[in-house]
Amino acid sequence: MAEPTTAGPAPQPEPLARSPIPTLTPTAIVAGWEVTDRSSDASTRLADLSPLAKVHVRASEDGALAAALDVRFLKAARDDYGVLITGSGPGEWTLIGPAGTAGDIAGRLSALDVDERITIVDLTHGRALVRLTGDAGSTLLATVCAVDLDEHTMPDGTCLRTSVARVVTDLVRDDRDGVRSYLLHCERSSGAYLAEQLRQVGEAHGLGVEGFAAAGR
Amino acid sequence: MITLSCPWCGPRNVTEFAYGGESGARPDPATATPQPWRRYLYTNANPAGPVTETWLHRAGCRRYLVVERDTTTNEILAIRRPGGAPSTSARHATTGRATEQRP
Amino acid sequence: MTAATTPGAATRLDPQPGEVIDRTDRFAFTWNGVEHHAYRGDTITSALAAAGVRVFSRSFKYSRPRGILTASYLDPGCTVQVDDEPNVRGSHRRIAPGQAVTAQNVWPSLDRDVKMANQAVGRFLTAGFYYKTFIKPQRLWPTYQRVLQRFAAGGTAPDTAPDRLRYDKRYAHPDVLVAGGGPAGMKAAVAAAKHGAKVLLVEEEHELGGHLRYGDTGDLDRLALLRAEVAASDVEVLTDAVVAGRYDGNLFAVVERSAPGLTERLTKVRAGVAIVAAGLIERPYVVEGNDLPGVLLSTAVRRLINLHAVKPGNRAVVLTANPQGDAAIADLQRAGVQVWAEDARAGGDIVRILGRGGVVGVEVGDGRKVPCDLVVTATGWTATTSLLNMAGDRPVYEPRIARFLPSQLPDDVLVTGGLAGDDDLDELLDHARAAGELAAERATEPGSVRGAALPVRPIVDACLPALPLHDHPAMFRGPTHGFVDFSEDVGSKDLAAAVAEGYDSSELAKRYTTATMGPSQGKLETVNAVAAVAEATGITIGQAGTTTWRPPYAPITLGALAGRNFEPVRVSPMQPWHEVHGAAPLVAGAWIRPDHYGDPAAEVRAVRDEVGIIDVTPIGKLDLQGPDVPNLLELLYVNKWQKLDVGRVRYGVMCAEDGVVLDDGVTGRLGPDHYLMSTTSSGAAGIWEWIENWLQTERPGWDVHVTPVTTAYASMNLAGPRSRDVLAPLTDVDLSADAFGYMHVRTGTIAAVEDCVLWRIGFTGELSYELHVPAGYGLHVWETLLAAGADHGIRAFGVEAQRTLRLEKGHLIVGQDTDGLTKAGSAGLGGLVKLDKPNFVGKPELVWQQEVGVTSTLVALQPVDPTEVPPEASQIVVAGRTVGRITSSRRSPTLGRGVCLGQVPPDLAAPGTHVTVRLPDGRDIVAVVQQHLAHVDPEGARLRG
Amino acid sequence: MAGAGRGHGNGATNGRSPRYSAWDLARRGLTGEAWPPAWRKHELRPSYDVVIIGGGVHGLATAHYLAANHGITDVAVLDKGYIGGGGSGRNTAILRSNYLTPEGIAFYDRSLELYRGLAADLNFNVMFSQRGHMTLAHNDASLRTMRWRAEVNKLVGVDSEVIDPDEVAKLVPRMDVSSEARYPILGALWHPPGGIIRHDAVVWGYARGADSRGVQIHQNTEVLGIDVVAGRVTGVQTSRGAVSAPIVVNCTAGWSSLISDMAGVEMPVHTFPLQAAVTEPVQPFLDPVVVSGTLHVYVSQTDRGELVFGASVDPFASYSTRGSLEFIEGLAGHVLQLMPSLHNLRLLRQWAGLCDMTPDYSPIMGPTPVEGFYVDVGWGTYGFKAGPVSGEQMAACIATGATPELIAPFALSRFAAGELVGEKGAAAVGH
Repeated sequence: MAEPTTAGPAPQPEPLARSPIPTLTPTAIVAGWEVTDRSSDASTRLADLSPLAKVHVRASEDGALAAALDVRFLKAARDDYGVLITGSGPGEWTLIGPAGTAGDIAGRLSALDVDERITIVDLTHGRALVRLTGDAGSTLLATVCAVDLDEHTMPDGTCLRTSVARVVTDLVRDDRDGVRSYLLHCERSSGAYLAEQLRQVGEAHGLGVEGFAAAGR
Repeated sequence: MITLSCPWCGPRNVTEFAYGGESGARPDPATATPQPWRRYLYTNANPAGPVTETWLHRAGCRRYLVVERDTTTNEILAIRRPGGAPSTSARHATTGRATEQRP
Repeated sequence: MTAATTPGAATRLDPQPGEVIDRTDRFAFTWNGVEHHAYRGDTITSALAAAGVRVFSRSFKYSRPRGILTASYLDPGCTVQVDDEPNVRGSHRRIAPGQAVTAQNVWPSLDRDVKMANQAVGRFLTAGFYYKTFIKPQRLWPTYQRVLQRFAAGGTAPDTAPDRLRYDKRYAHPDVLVAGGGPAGMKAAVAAAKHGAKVLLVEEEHELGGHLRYGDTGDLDRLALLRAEVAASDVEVLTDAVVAGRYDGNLFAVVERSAPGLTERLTKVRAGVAIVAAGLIERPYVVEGNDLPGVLLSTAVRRLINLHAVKPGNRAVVLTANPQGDAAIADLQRAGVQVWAEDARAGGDIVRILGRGGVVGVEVGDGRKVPCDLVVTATGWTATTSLLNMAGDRPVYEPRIARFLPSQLPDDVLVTGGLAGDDDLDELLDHARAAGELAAERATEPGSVRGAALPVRPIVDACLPALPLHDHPAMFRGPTHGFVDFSEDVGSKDLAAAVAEGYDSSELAKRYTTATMGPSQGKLETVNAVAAVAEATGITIGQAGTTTWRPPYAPITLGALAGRNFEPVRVSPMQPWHEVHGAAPLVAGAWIRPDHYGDPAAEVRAVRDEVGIIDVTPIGKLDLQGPDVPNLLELLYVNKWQKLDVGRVRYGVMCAEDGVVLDDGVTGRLGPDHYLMSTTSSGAAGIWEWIENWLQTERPGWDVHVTPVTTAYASMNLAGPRSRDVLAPLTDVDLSADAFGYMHVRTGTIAAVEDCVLWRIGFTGELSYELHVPAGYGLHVWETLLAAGADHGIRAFGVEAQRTLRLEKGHLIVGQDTDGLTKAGSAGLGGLVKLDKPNFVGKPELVWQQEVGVTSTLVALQPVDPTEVPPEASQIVVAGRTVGRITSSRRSPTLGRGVCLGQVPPDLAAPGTHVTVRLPDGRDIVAVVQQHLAHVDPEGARLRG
Repeated sequence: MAGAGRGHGNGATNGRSPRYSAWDLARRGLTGEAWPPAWRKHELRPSYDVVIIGGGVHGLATAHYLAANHGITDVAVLDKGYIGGGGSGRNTAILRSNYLTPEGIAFYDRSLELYRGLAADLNFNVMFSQRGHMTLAHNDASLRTMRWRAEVNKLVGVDSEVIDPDEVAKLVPRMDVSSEARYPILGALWHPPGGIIRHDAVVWGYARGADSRGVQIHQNTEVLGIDVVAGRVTGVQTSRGAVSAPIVVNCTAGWSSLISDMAGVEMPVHTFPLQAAVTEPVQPFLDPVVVSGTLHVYVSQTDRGELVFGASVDPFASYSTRGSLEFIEGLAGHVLQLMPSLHNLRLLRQWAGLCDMTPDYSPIMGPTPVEGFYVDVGWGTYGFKAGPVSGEQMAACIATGATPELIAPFALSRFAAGELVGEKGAAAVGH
């Protein structure tokens, strides 16, 4: 039997975080995450943004937190810090911010002076996240998603959760400089599958893969 | 394919939802005797016509819903949140739960 | 005439005004190995007909030669094999250069089919003949059956899967879907689009236009105008596509047969309102000889002449009852065919068609025999009400026009065109325009939520003008019996015989004779079949009724229905490592996991002797927060939870309301109101829903937030006597036995990764740490642990070794050692079930189970012969009857013998009992019931170390 | 066993429908003499000894064996539509007896035995083709369940064994047995006595057999009510008038709880549609019946060359039989996972029937708390397989007033007693 060990940890190398979606070369390190580092001039592009901070918060559907966040279910809006607040469920929000800022986001949420119990869970590591930008995005999604993504049913600044290629996926319409763009995130272990399906479906639409930095965030 | 108009998410394909069976009052387990308890476990009204059921919007808002549906046409007559509605049951947990897929 | 090809029997005509062939693009293909030529735009049969081919198949039962009848998708005798594709509709499919086309269902060849002998004995192959014979001797039935299989219609399925994507699927959400791109459909689509609707127009033929395409120059002029209107609109047009089905919620299946680069694409259309403008199908005339090559419908000769410039014969007898027949006569005469006209409106008729391998003449109504090589009939129409039936309509028979009319429809389905009635083109287009406008209004008006149930109302109330009806002679059968179903070789005589035998409703007669069961699914045959049944039973067609048209309207390839066949796959963050290190994959539902890395026994020994590490990421993990979590745990687990201190974990078992074991796992208390629950891997999703169900529906007042975090963490179990030595240098958590004891939980840093959760638990029965690390760092921690453990003999182990280890330790697997009826009292849980708790799910049944006594219980067993390992599911028998079974078994590398768990009745459950185990090879062996479920270390000294 | 072996060789010859034979077929072919009706039409009488509700294989077989085995011929079979128009005409005609529990196996094995002799017994070729029945296992849990079934089957004397992927490939050359498959095939339960049959012929054969012995078959006769006086049944109200009878048997599927409700008997039944589909014919290539529980699909090829597909019941309860697109989409996906080369076969027709599911996937048979009211219901997806044995045993139950041993495990009272039948033990799709 081994000696009882009480010594602290030995010095460790800086840990490297990996996305569930395989990176493509060349790669770079962003906030401790290994990311794809390339650009694409395709008119429709897919990027792995899994390193982005994703903070999940639960509270009552129409309580103090809901009022403080001022984002209703099925809506998405950016706050003063540039964090995208998505109304991802009834009494449930997913906040998406720059890589490495989950602690800050959670801290700000905790600091909100709301008169109800809220639950904050950092799901940065629990969700795979991609961005699909470009004209063919909705056409492409029509092969994997049954929901009507027409302008009148899902304009910019809205979100919903549905089945995408048979994976439960949060879909956020978050246009970039007037170009139609979607964020899609699902639980992490299905991320590689989901990204691969989008890539395959995108082949017919000339889908390009761009890196983390090139996708804007 | 029928659609269910989720009170939270709007109309969605039925394939996004999980069917939870007929709603029914749960006897008080502390005082229940076998006969009524097993009636609760196993017997359904199974009407040909309107029925009140529990559904889960599994691929959407993850809310349990109270659905009134005509079983002869599958027409959805009403759909609402469980709050304030008659109590729905969580029974039949093992029914349809395949032992197949155990690791 | 027996030869399948009659040189010079038909020829290509000079260019026709509406022809769809491109005479500048001529290419070669083969038909039964012989090279022929076609123009671009030719169908398979138009190209071959132009070359003089008349016979394209042999019939199913009697092996009769069959040729072109409809010159459309429905052509029953023109189904051919094209390369590796069976059952291609030769009168619809456009031939492509180099294709190899062969006849189907011929043996040995189209010209000489030995089954032709059946024609001679046809009189014995009456309706249901096989039900009446081959009864005895029974032992010969399989032999008869092989012979019957020789008659299987259809081509040959390919041997191999496609090497590339040939099929796809997509969703579409138009406001208005128009089924049918004839003049009415085109007009309705344009009108709806002008009214602001998003419109999808679907046409089965290769071009828009319907019957105008093969009409006269006036028709062609009208068509050009309509096409221009469509082109100028925003209407999305799909040609060579068909609306194959209407389903609940106004969902339509649209099959595109020539999507770019694809064999087929299925578009699932959720339409606001659908306009059905599917038109009419010309109905064959039932009379003797009506299946002979050279008997064509009037629309077929018009298609051949006007679209493909093929002269269908030299001397024709035309039976006409309507303007379409008259137009066919004009077309034939223009093409240089001699025509003998029998006008049904003036009492003309044909008695029988003469010939053997093809038409040689006709006996007409007055008894004269007219020699000819072509017979054309224009006796009426079948309304394509299929989509309407699927929308809940029950069309009614209208004797004045000898076809069915729609009666009532939901608000989200409208009808126009020939389905709705007759009139001249202008009035028809007015109707279609009104339908398009009404559809657009209904689909786009505020509050018209798509998919919401709409009331059903009679057609006359549907706010559309009723079209007039032009009286039409009701002609179904001539003075003689003929074929009703060409694909199934069923005649009017067979249907009459079926009725006489008691199969006297349309449904029974069809089932008995198989009429309408063939590839066209009744589109060509149903009304004639109903007419034959009505005639035999002495009732009207209206009384005999129609039958349910079942989807799909047109057949759909399995490839298109499957599409890309999405099958989600889940992998852990350590999957790249597993793949590099030779893990054998284990498919566990959506998860792919390492079963082993080549030597599971060595993996077991490493855990027992040194240290091993396993990826257990799929284990379900639920973050539970709130003041009512203890109440929730108390409700759902069979054991007690109120006194779980912060920093402790506990094992728990959940039951369903019927007392059956549902799941198990450990739950740890991380903070005052903060718990982390684990479930089985396969139970992860179900238990989450189970908990939410209780919280949302039964205990809405409880304040608990449940967040699934299964894959937010990479989970790994470091197990074995040296696990502490491996982990200690890598973590800031004090691992000493006193500071971090068995069944405790800590949070801390591992390999410089913060926010990890460490559980000291022992599924394997060894000192072990279950580490949950933020998933992005999973691979980093895994590799760091393996590197740090190298000096300690660390080895990765897979699910197989884990199963062996837990079996040695006697830990049950829910669903393997229990089954769908195993209540907690039979699961070997001992005192875990606390029946003295005031309330928990499953308690009533478990109380009663205890009162009446269990009928089965889980025990550990060891074969007397240590080399025996009874396979799992081996039965425990008493006097040759099963009384229990081996639920788990392995050869234990630790003990060097077979070890088992099993379900046995109570009288065999006492330790030391010898039971008989029947092995799959038939041998009986003896096994001994053990004192403890654990074969190894029953005292638990190792995991508490 | 009462009735076993009786009636063989001299089936339906009592001067009504003539014996079917190749010789007579030939004679009539030459002379043109027509065949008389296989069953006759009657006025509905005001009373019968036994009224059977439901003219499917269960109801007609019960009537047939009441007459043939017990001499009870004053029997009316009532059907609201045409005979065999319900589950009997909508199932995929798969027969097998390799169930999980000894009582289930014994029961279905007797059914197979009767099916084997049925053509001769009824003088009606029902075209039973014992081509073998294969249940695939795609994971170790289902492989274990297959072995469990095989071992219990062997003990009861039913031919069932677990085979490996190579043997699967030999029996079904087009099957993808590669380990690269998304759900690789690890083995299969192979049951040579299983097979397919012409389901309509079974209905018609029993109808003809029952008719020839004096049973009256009334089509288009809907039961609107059941009369119960002082705890015993006295008759039924129908769309063609009232009928009195001391014994009423509920042999319906899809409506069994509604019919039982008429007698005030509550049924633990939940009605679900079960869908099926058929392809265009292709040349024969698939001999055995293939079932995959994991992929929720079963496939067989008819002698005509069509592939017949089925799956699990629909995901929610309903009385609608319109069928759904998602069903055929899922079906095609699963079939192509098993046999990827079938991509360009075309699906020709889909349909649905109704299945009365019980909590333990086992039927409810025998007497009820209402005296004289019997049930033979709750068949789930297994009804057709059990047609002959159900008829035989229900007839014995009615004729003798005692519940035969073979159906005793399926009593209605088991639910209140909490003694569910163990077929649920290894719940998976099974056909």
